[in-house]
Amino acid sequence: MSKLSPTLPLESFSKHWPDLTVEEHYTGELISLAIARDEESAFKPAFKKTFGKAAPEPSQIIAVKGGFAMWSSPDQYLILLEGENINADKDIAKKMGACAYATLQSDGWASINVKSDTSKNAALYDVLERFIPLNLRQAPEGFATRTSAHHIAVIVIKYSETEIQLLTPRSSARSFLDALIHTADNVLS
Amino acid sequence: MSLIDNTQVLSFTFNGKAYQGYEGDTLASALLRNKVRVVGRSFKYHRPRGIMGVGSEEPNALVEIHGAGTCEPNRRATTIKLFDGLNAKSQNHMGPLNFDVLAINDFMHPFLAAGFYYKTFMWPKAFWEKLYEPVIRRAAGLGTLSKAADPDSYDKGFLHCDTLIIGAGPAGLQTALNLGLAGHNIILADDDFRMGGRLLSEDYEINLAPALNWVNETIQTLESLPNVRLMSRTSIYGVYDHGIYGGLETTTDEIGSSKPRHILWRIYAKSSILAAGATERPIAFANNDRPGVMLASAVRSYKNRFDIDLENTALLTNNDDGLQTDAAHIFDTRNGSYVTDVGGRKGVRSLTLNTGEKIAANHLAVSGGWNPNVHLTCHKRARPKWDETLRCFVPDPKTLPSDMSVIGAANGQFSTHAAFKDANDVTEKLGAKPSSLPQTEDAPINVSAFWHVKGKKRAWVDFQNDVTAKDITLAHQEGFSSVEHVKRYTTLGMATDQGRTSNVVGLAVLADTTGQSIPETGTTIFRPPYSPVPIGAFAGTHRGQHFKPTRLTPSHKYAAENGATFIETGYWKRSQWLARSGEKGWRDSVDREVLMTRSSVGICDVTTLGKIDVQGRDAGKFLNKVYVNTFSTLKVGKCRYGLMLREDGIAMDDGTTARLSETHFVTTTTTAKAGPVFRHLEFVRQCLYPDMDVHLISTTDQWAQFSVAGPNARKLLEKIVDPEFDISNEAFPYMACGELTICGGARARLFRLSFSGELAYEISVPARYGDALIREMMQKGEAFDAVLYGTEALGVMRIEKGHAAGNELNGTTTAQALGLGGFVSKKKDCIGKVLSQREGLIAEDSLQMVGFIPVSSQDKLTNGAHFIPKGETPSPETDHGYMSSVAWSPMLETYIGLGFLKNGQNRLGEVIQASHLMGNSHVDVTVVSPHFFDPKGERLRV
Amino acid sequence: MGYSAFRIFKEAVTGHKGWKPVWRKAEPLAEYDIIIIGGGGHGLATAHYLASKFDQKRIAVLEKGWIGGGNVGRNTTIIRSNYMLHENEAFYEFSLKLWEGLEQDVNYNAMVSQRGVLNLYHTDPQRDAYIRRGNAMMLNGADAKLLDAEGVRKMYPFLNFDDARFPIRGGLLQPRGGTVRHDAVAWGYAHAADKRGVDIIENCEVTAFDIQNGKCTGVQTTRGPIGAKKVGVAVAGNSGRVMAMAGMRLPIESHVLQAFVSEGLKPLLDGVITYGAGHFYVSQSDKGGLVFGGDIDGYNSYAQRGNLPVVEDVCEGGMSVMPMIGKARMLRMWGGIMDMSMDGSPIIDKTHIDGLYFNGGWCYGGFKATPASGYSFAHLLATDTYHDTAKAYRLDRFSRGYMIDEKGQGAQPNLH
Amino acid sequence: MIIHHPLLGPRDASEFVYLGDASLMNRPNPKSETAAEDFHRYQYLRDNPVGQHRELWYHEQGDRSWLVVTRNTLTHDITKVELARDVARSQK
Repeated sequence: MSKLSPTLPLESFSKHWPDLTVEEHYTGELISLAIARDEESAFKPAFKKTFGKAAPEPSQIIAVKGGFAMWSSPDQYLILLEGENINADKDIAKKMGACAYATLQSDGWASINVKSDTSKNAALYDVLERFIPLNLRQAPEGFATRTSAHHIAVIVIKYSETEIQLLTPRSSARSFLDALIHTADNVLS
Repeated sequence: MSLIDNTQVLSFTFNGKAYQGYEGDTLASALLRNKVRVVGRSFKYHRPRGIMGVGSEEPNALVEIHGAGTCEPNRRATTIKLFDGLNAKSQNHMGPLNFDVLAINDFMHPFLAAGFYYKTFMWPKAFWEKLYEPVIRRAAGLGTLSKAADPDSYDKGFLHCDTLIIGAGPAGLQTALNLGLAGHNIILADDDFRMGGRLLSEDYEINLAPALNWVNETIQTLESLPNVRLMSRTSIYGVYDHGIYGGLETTTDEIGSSKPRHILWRIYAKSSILAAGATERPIAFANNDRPGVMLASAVRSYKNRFDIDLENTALLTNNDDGLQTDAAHIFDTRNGSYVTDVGGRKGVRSLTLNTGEKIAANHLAVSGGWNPNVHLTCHKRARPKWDETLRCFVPDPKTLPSDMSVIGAANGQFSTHAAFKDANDVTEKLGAKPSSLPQTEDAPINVSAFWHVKGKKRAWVDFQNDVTAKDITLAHQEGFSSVEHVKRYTTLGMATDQGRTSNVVGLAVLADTTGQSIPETGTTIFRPPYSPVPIGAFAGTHRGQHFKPTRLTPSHKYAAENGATFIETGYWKRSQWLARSGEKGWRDSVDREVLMTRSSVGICDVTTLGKIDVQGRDAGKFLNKVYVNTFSTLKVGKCRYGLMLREDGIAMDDGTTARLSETHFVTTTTTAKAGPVFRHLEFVRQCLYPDMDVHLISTTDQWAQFSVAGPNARKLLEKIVDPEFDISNEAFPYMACGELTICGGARARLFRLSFSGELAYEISVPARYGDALIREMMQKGEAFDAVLYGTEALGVMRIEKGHAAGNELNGTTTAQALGLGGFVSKKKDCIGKVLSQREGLIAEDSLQMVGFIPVSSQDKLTNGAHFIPKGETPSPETDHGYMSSVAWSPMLETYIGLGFLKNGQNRLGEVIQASHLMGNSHVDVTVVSPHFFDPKGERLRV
Repeated sequence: MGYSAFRIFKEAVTGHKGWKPVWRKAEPLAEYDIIIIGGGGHGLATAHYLASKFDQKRIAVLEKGWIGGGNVGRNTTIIRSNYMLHENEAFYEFSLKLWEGLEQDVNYNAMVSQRGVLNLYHTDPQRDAYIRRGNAMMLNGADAKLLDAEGVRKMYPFLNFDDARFPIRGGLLQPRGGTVRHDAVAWGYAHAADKRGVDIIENCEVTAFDIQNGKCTGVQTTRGPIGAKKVGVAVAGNSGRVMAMAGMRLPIESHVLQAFVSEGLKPLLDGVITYGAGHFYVSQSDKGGLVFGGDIDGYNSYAQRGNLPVVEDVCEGGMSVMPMIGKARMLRMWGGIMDMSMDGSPIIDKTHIDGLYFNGGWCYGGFKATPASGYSFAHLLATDTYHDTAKAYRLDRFSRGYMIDEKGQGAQPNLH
Repeated sequence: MIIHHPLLGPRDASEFVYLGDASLMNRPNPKSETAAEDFHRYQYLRDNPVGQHRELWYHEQGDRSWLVVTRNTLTHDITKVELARDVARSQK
């Protein structure tokens, strides 16, 4: 075990309002997985074998063995794995073989959960409609895409009607969080 | 039927005097209620002005709202919702409102005709700027903008709907009801704080009951529908491409409240319905701008909605609609009866009629017909068409945006019945079932073409900008006959109301002058915004420290704890230097950091360099295309410097690339170019060579990366790298790279690269360990007196080594100019190779990078100085280049510089003058090789 | 009769009956010596200088709509000569000198007002680039001053010095820079050219070039064919469209640039300020409106209107550097077509077609260039040689590798 | 503006970065005898049409696809959006 201790980008931030919580959420490991050129036929079964399911469609995130998989760009997926495993990219690359390329991404992103504490989700969308340019109210559960908010890149994942995860680059995560909190305060307090 | 709640008294001040109004009032209605007649002064002649309208069309009643140590100028009193404590002041006068010194302009009016300033103030030449213009500028403008920072906050938001309905009058409400009940996702926006449009101001009946009942019931129903969003006080200010609409919501008029004052909505709508109603227009006759001359519809609004009786009111109308106004005297132009002049300077006292008769009156309600509010149909360059029966411009279905429908008065359907019918028709068009048509009035307007009473006196067309009918005639006489020329020459329609009440009257006067019809005369282009929008709302929260994001490096916290001064590098904050106690200035710190690094070991956070994972069977081939040199031959476990060109042959970026496996390269970019280079590489991959097996992932934020440089770099790293990895010079020579573990198993990558010219490495770890690693290294480094150094010391060392950086890779320099011509592979094609061979880029006298040292060691060099041959007078012809980087070298104890000199590489040893003309400094410098320090590179290979 | 204070007085007391059109409404003749296509600032200036400085006769300016309806009628009115590269600096300095005598030359008050142009810098590299630039300006006889943050604060204490994401560290000031009443430039040149007999023909759109055996002999127009010994094209944003009629492809893309004006405000801002950390520049007109702008929208467009992202970007820049303008209201936004060239610098040259000359590629800098552009183009049309300050503005500079790239952005017009 | 991404549906144009005419995908053959002139035309000369224009946009704040967008430069109407990679492959 290394004596270097890991730090989270936002130092486990959390803030609560009546009916809304914004908190940094440890996601585990993120791995980019790209399909090698002309290897789709090998990739499909390998993906199924590794993750237990077919790969997601554009704008989609699905639960897979060990975590979630979302479509990130043509021939590329982002795998969200539960638990800490600094060599997760290598492990996945080994399982997938020559049909795919894996890249470790976990440290590149800060993860923020925005969720309603009850089934009432008005506050969630009232805040996010002043923050994210996409139509999240009507997006289906399992919607996931990359966009930008307040000049900062963000991956938006709608796990359920009451829970949305925002992944944003680590280096600017503090600016992103400040803007989100400011917006939430404007709407809710 | 009034909408005033006189149980709720609101106190306010106007020009310091205290008044009271009621909940439901606007500032305008409250002032009228308190019988305040003069509320402002006109732009040019400084004529006393009163309230003329009731909404955003108001041209006269502009005031300032004061509060929180600042003020908001140019607010229409008609659109300010009265609140308790409102502090409003009139504007554009010198001295008190009632005794404006600049009212002298009104008496000078013969000399101040349209365009007078173009014809004079030219002599003597210097006088325009010294004398005339300052006087004009001082008098210009309307309200005063405080120089204090805006204390208010503004939010932005994004809404999505099937249909956006603009305007909540009868047409808008009925459509919203229809579509809302049919389950469509709709937004209904209205700029008033009460929905209902003209139904709030007229005493109509709907279904045999007061119209207000229908309004209230409809709003109640709409409020109960989850798929309907009602947005009052929300002005749709602009229509943009592909169904994007700009909306400005006003939450309060109070300054300095804790909540955002406005929310700027970007609304994405699959279709829109414009139900924005119509605006009544005045008639031009002598002194028609006197306080008390009002639009007839406004007079009715103040009576019905605000419960204010304007005493002794006369009516001038050219249509039936005006006849709804209660008036003691009625002058209907269609019966040959009209007003020719108004008596009373600060308020109407008398009216002169065309019969010559003079009658007493205190108010004159004027109706010159109605203009549909077609503005929003025109933002995408559609043009409305003239309707000869209605005598107004109506939307032209042929040019209307395909996703927009126009209904009700905005469509020239002026009666309430016609508005409802339009609403039901558009509902069917959108595939929904309309509800039954409410029963209501269906009276035609019967408007006549009566625009202007000709006479010797001035008759106002554009009230705010003081454009009179005569000005328009004069413009035509001087050849300004195109409507655009008239507008620009007279300033007609260019005031804050954008000609809401004046455009059509102005066109009619022009048409009359030219002898053309109105449609032949044309119309000006309506551009956004429909109503003015505060610049603060467009900026939202992006101001001050939040103007742009801030990116922090993994060592930020540690550096901040250790005296770092940070510098902006793009969005990054990097340590510039880290001061220690006793150091007098930044140079002390920087010199120390350089000396400590060169004598022992220094550490610098280089995470900001762009990092790109390049994977695939064709990764090497791909890199061959984008770099001038060859990467397919790079061995696994090795790094190589690479230079990238743009297709035009100019250097784009440089960096190092490491090969971690047969199919895996890691390439770096400069900090500034990380984004553009990634984009470029994706272009090459997707658009030029789509069949290569290569994938790109940005990993800049993933890896914390530190440069460890200096003679003791290896010794320090040996304490960090786990012992099973041999990093001796033999096992891990210059330009080696590899994956390993550190500090007892933490994953890391090590690259033996040097920017400083020292024995140096770059070590990277997943960013989660970045903070821990810098602390660990600094602690382990105590034994060697290790130093954390910033970008200044980094810069000094790279200049000492003659490495080009951002200042040299400035987008105009070639590989050859940078002294990197030798890197360009002759064996292969790469992006930029063909065009780099153009004559202008390889000419003998083209600029080449060299080094410079002052002849006299006391001399300071200036970055940005130009090189002039000794004995020549500085001129464009004798300019031989420029200095691009300078530094004080603590190693060489002199200033050194890099720069570009014509044919520089063949001029080593020449003494030339570095001229900084702005600083009046001319320094003799010797042209030298840019490799100032350890030119053979012995230190980095040990 | 000319314009003067005396004349205004006389007309004022006699009811303004004596004013004549500022320019005649000319009917096209069958043939001219020189035809200028485009009745904008550059075309009218060219005609004026052809007639007044190069002694040319039988000149016509053909305008498809109304004169001054293009970029001279929709810009942010700034004049300056603060360029870094000599090829540009010499030309724009020549232009600034012509501005300084313009009103007397054309007998029309265009309100040339030299209240200073200040470019702010926020980083050391920006400062260094401004030093290089300021020195280049001085090498060309222009004026330039480098200010530190205190120097800027003295001029404009209300700028955001204390709570800025990118603090102001200083500025490059050109005191002779300033603003001009833009419409009046077109009218003034038209007035002066007209007086020397130039035919200004409005509502006359060119529909084709008459080209025979590699020689241009005239044009077809909506008002009939017009012959000419020489044809000069100065149509700015429409360059691509017009030159396509002569079968030419140009190193130019047409882009939209938006500009904005606030409601009238009492005097606040004396000179022109350009923000160095965002896309925002601003001045205040004599009428009191803040006239401001920023970056081009960034896509090819002839629509003369832009979109919201740039509006917000510009206002964000404005609020960051001038945090009081939040309470000023934007009154009007508009868009113009910019003839963005591949290196960000203009073209004034002959073409491979005999008798056909081209002036364009002004990017968003065409207004301040108006006098020198007209003068240099007149020089080329009259003498078939290049004016000294415009000799680098050749069409073949791209194939020969002599780009004039101030910003170092390469062949991508939307980055210039 | 809104660009209908072929995989992601309608997205605000502010997520994209514009490059220019889609002819930039047709990089000339560097080995051709006329390479110098070919590259000059490729890099510098434009049709710059009033009307339909095929142009390249990069979904930088999205999935990082390069798209070929067919858009009218006078009305801004967009009639077709394709993945540039697919266009490039079909041209080979």
